[in-house]
Amino acid sequence: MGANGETVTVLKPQLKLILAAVIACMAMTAAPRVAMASGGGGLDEGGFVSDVLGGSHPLFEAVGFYLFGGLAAFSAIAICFTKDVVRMAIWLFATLGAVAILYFLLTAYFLGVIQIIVYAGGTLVLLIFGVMLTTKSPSMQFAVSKIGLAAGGVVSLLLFAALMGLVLGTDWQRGEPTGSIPVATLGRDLLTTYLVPFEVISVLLLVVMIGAAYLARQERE
Amino acid sequence: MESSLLSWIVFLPSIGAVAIMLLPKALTRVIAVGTTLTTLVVSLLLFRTFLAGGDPAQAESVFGSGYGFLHYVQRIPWITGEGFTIEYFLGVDGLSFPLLILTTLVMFLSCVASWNFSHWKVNKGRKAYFVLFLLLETGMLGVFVALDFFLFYIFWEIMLLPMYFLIGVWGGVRREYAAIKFFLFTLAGSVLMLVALLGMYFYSADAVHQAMASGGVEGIASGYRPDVMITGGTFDLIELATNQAIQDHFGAASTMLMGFRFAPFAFILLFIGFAIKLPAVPFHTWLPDAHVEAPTPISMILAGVLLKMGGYGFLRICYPIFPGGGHDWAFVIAVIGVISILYGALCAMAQTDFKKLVAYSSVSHMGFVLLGISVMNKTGFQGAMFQMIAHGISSPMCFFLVGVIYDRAHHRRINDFGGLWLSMPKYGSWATLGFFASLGLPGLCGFIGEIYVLLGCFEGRSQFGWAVPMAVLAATGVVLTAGYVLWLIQRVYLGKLREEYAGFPDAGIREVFILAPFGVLAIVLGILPKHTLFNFMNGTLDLMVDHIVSMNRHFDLMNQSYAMLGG
Amino acid sequence: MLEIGLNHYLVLAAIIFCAGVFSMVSKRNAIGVLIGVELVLNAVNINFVAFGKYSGGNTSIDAQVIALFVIVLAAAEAAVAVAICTNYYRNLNTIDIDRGDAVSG
Amino acid sequence: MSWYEQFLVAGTVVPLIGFAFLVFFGHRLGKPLSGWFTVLVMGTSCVLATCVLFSWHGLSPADRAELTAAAVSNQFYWADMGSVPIKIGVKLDSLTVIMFFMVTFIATWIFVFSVGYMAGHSDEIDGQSKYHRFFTYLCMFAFSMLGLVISSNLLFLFIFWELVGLCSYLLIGFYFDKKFASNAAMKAFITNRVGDFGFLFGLMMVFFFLGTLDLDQAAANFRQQYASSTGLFAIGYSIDLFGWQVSGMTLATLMGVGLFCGAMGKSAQFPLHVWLPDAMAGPTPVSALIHAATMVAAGVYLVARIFRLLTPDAQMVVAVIGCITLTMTALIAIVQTDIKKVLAYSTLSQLGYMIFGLGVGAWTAALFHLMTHAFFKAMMFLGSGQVIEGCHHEQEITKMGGLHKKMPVTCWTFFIGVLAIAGTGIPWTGPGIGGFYSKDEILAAALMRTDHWPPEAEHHAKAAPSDEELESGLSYRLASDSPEHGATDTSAGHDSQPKSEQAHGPSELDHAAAHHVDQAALVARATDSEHPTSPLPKWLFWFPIAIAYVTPFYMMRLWWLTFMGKPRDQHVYDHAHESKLMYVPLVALAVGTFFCSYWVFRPLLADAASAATDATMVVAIDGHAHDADHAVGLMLHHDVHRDLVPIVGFAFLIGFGVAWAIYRNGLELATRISSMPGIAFMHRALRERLYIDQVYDFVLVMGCRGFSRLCSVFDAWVVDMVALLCAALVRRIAAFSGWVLDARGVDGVVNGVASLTKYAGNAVRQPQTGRVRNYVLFAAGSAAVVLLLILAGSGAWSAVVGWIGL
Repeated sequence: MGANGETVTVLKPQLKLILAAVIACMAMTAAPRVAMASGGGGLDEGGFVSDVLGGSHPLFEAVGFYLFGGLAAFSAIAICFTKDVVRMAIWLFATLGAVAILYFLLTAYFLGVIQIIVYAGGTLVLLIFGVMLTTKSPSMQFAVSKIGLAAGGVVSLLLFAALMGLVLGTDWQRGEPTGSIPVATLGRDLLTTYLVPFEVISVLLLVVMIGAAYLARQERE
Repeated sequence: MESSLLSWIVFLPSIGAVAIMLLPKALTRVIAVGTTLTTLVVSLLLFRTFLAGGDPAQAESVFGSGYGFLHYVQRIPWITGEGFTIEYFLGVDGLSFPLLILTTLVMFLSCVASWNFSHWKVNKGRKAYFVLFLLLETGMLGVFVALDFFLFYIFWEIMLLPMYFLIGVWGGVRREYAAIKFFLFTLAGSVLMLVALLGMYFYSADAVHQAMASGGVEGIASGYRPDVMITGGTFDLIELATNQAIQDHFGAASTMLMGFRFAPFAFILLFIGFAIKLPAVPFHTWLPDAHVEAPTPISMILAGVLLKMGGYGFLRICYPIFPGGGHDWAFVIAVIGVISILYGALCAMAQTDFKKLVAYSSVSHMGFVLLGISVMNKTGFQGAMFQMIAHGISSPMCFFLVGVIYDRAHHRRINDFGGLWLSMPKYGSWATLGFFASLGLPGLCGFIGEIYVLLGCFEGRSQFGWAVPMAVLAATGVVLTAGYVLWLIQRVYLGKLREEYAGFPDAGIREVFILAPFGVLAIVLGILPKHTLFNFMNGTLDLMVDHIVSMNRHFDLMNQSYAMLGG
Repeated sequence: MLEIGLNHYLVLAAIIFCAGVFSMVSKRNAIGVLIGVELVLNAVNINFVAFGKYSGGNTSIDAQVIALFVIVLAAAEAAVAVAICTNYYRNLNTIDIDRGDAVSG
Repeated sequence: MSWYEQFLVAGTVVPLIGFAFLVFFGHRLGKPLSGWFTVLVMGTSCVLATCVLFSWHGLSPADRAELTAAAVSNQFYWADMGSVPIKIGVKLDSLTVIMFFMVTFIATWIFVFSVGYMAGHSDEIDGQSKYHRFFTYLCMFAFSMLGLVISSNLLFLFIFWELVGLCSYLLIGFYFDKKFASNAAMKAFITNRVGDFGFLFGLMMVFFFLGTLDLDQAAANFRQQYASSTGLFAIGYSIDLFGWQVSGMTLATLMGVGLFCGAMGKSAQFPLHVWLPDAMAGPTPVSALIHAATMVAAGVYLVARIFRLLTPDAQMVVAVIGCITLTMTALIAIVQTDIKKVLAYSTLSQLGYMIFGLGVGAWTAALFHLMTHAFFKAMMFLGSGQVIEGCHHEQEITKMGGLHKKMPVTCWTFFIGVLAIAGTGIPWTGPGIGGFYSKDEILAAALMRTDHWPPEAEHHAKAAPSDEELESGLSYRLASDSPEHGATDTSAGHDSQPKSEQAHGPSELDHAAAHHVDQAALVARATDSEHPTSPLPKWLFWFPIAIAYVTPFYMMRLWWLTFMGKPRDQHVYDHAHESKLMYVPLVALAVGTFFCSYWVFRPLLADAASAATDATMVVAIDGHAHDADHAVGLMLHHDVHRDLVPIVGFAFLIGFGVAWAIYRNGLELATRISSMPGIAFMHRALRERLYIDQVYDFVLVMGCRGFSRLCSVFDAWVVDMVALLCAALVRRIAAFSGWVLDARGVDGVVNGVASLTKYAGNAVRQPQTGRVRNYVLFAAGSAAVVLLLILAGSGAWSAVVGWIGL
């Protein structure tokens, strides 16, 4: 375990990267908020987003899916092969963002927004803080043994194959795709049908907050 | 004619055994000899059946009034249950009668032969020996008179254990090995028999139940007892053979098991079981070991009686009950028989151990039994049966002859003997007689059996295309037999007298007493086969063959009609 | 292939899921594992939403609500996980999860 | 039962009683007494036989036939074979009567001789007297031989046949402490057994195809089956013999050859002849009785008895075997130097003549030869016994010489034997002795079969039934049964009487030959197109002719070297003497040789022949068989001899002359001749008996022993090993079940549960590395595997392929 100074010097080259990531997150988080604030209910139907990305035209939907789906997949795979934790976090950010766009394509606009706000804005930042707090050097790498890697690869591929089989081997067709759901409906449902889970999860969040704070506190006997 | 005479014969030895256990040791031998003698005398009472008629010529009809015509029958229900009875069912017919007399005779003589056992000098378990000896006699006699298969099986097993101990305790150097080998081989056979036994019971029950269900009757008529209705499975050996419904069911397609119908399948099981006892060639290896290690009297019993049980089993159980199996497997059986004859003779020729030579000659001689049975005609059956009796006379004699010089020389190496006829002239003459009887010299008993078998085999040509070559091959055994017997006589009895044997005492009174009955019987049977033996057994054997042939014809017809129906 | 259907999303989700699994398995850094978990959760969410859309009926709203909960839970989990990680680091002076095998049987 | 039968049975049983008596009391009777007892026993038999013979001789043929038929009904029901009853009885016919007399007569005199012989010979074996045992065996032999002669049943013939073999075995091995004696005994018995194997085979075929073992019955059935194409000759009927389908005539031939095999053993014919010379190891009276006069004749007797069952091909086999034997053994006899060996080989050669004679159909002549030969050969053996006894067990003729002064009776009786065996007679005119009649008659029959065959066309045409009849095979009748044939036959015979003998002879022969030849041709044509009638090969005639020259030569050599010339071993010569007890039998047999055979036997044999050869299948019955008187007339007129005079008439003179020329001055000339280049080789080969014994020893004896050793090893190492391996396997299984299943499983259920838990705990513990990654790996991996398994079972993959294929 190196001395304190040493740690600082190692930190420095990564600092810019981290700051860039944080800013990007903030920006991403800001955009939907702006949109929601300006558009009001515009997010629901006939708005820009739905026009451009909402799959009104099949071609749009396809292009959107391949573009962002490809991005999501690519960045997810990139995470696998990245050894630097910070770079991983950035690739994760790309994935989360792309997935948010996909939510839009799936006409789950509210969810897409939440995705960006909570994940990109909250979880990711949290992760990056975690990195900073726990690493003498953020780019410090622990190599996994080749056998471990190979085993992981094999298992993942097997799993993938299995999932593919499952996915493609099943006839999912049940009915026509539904359109977008108004946020009001969602909100009403959350506070009526899903009230109990909602409350439970609220409590949970509270507990998590307290617990995390407790766990992360500095002093220890 | 209910009679408990057979029970007396069978259990007299057991009573003797109990007496030996209870009374002081000094009396042991006297009791044993007395018991066997009494048994012999009582068994000779069986002769009165036809002597009462006064005309020996009628003897044939006495045992031939119908297949299943038995004498001195005793039947008592023993274990009864749902639809079946295991009976205590004893009886003699022409098949078991000669063997019964042979057994009591051989047992008596071998008991006398046990008198001066070398073990007694060191006082080694005299009581136990004779108790086992007498139990063995009970077992063997029981096998020959039991007509309920279950009872038969029990006696068969009873006989097994005393033999094991008699070889294993009082035997030669490798006695444990020989005893275990004997025991295991025989046990393997009896396990196969047990399987067949159960099968026979269950399938006979099936047959009866089917007949009852389809006919709406309370039972089916017995095959040989007009006044009896059968209502379930049976172990009655004669019923199983004569009851048409059971016979039909044994061969029916509904009894298919592992690709075999029950009849041929059970036939194979029983055949192997009895072939081990006979012994036929691939199963014979227990015999030389058992003989070499067994004490002389036990060898006599082994060769004289035990081997006959195999042949008796064929004639009593295999063939009458499963005639179709006999027909189907005739070639295989004949081949085994011929191989036994030639192979046994060749092996005998190569032996240097006196007892082993005689043991292998037994294999060779019993091969004739198998060959005679395989062709399934009257001459063959008569020959096989005669061969059994003849061998039952000549081979105990040969074993005793070996025993006599073993007592004196304490070794059995043929090549180390020579000129014994000079030091023991009387013994030498008996030996010549005994070995020539074994060789099959005309005028002595061995010849009749062999020639009957050969002629019967030749006669089988009308049924089996391979019969003539078999007969020719078997006849070459005649030359081989002459070869090894004469060579043996030359090496042991002829030639210059060797120093070490010069002082040997000639055969004593006791020894002559044992040899003489065998020798006389060998001559008498050889000269008057009809009056001494054929008269008693031909009636039953002929009827049995007729029965087998008619059954086979019946099956043929049935199969043809199945085939015509496309079944 | 231009007609985007349920399968497309499911395949994508499967890819992301497997990438997440692989990350969880192949990283020794606790944060890396956490990232893998996040990927897995995301893949699941995509599935939820896609199923909700393409299954017809009123399932769409249920799916979105569940996805919402998952997101919330993921956030909470991340918070706790990060807290654990800092604690872990403090105790073991490393973030290598392979060193944390004190509870191994 | 007529008194003839009673006498014959009594004559047979008396020796048996004697045997039984000697078995129990022989050793008490002691040395000379048990011998004389045996003579008494045999004498009784002989008296009975003589009564029967002369009375029988006085009967007319019709009476004889009646008696023969009556004897059949007096049979003893012995046993059943299957459902065929086997009966034994006396075969009462001329042949039996003659043979019976011959055996008892010769046996009696030989027993007398034996008493004398054993008086001077050691009867002790290793210091123990076996004197009574010798006579016991002789009694047993006499019984067996007589039983054989009177048996009417082939089975009993076989039984006595074997008993005779047993006695021969015991007697050859009488000095059993000597290795060569016991070897010779064993060899004799086993060789005979080889023959018996064939006999047994023939017996089986007779029993099965003819349905009986009775001689007459069998012959009748044979004839009937042949005539009606049933049984053996049934059309399309065949048996499978090691893959060959044998049927009809071939089958019948096989049967005949099988029976003949027995005769080959007992009468020591070619492949089985090896035992007889060795059998000379027995005491000399035994050689005389068994191995010259009686037992070896049993084979010939058997062939004569089964003559009616022999097909033309079987007869051919008989003839060929006889011819080979007579030629080969006569040649070997030339070079032998042991007096008994020379006689043994000459016996073989003469037996060959008899067998040959039967083969060519000279039934009467062959049996006549058997009779005369029995007398003179027994006599000569006794003579040799006398010589050996007199010369103190010296058997080599090279060491004898000049003994005629010391033992004149022996010398001249022996000379009579020599003359008889050489077939001495006066050419062109009448009288001769012994072989002059019998041997020449055999040769005449051979000549007939070789020269006058096939018959002239006109005979053939006259006798032949139409072709259709022949083909149907049913209408064939015996020529002898057909009246016109019988008439022509007899008329021809009677007509011929007034004619000059010289001119008549050949035509008579021709006619007789043609008569039978006709039948034969018909038979052959009617039954078996595969076996066209053909003459015997010429060599079958010329070899016996050549040997007719050789026989006088070696006999003269023997006689001259033994009795004439100068003594070559003074020691032997000095001690030579003659025993009265032993020369009386010699004289008796010499007289027998001269007279009995000549006056009585010939007509009786001719009489027997008419019955014994009364069969369809017989090709060339002895020319005169069907008419006894006629046959006798022919014999008395010497037609046969006239016919043969140019060929063998002077053979005996030439043979004698050559022998005399060579051995006149001892052995020098002979030695020089035998060492000549070409001859030396042959000489050595003949000395070694053409190496046949060596070949047998090597191939058969060693082969058999080797094979048996192989079998034994196989038994111990393979068959037994299989059993032991099974045992080992079971033991392994038992061990497994005992230690693994039982101790660990059943016995330790509780422990097992505990340890199982522990194992399980351990097993589960192993992956508990505490590493999150591994847990994930396991979880994901198992999920993947489970999923894949489910999918594999549901056939979803084809959909995958389809989707990707879009």
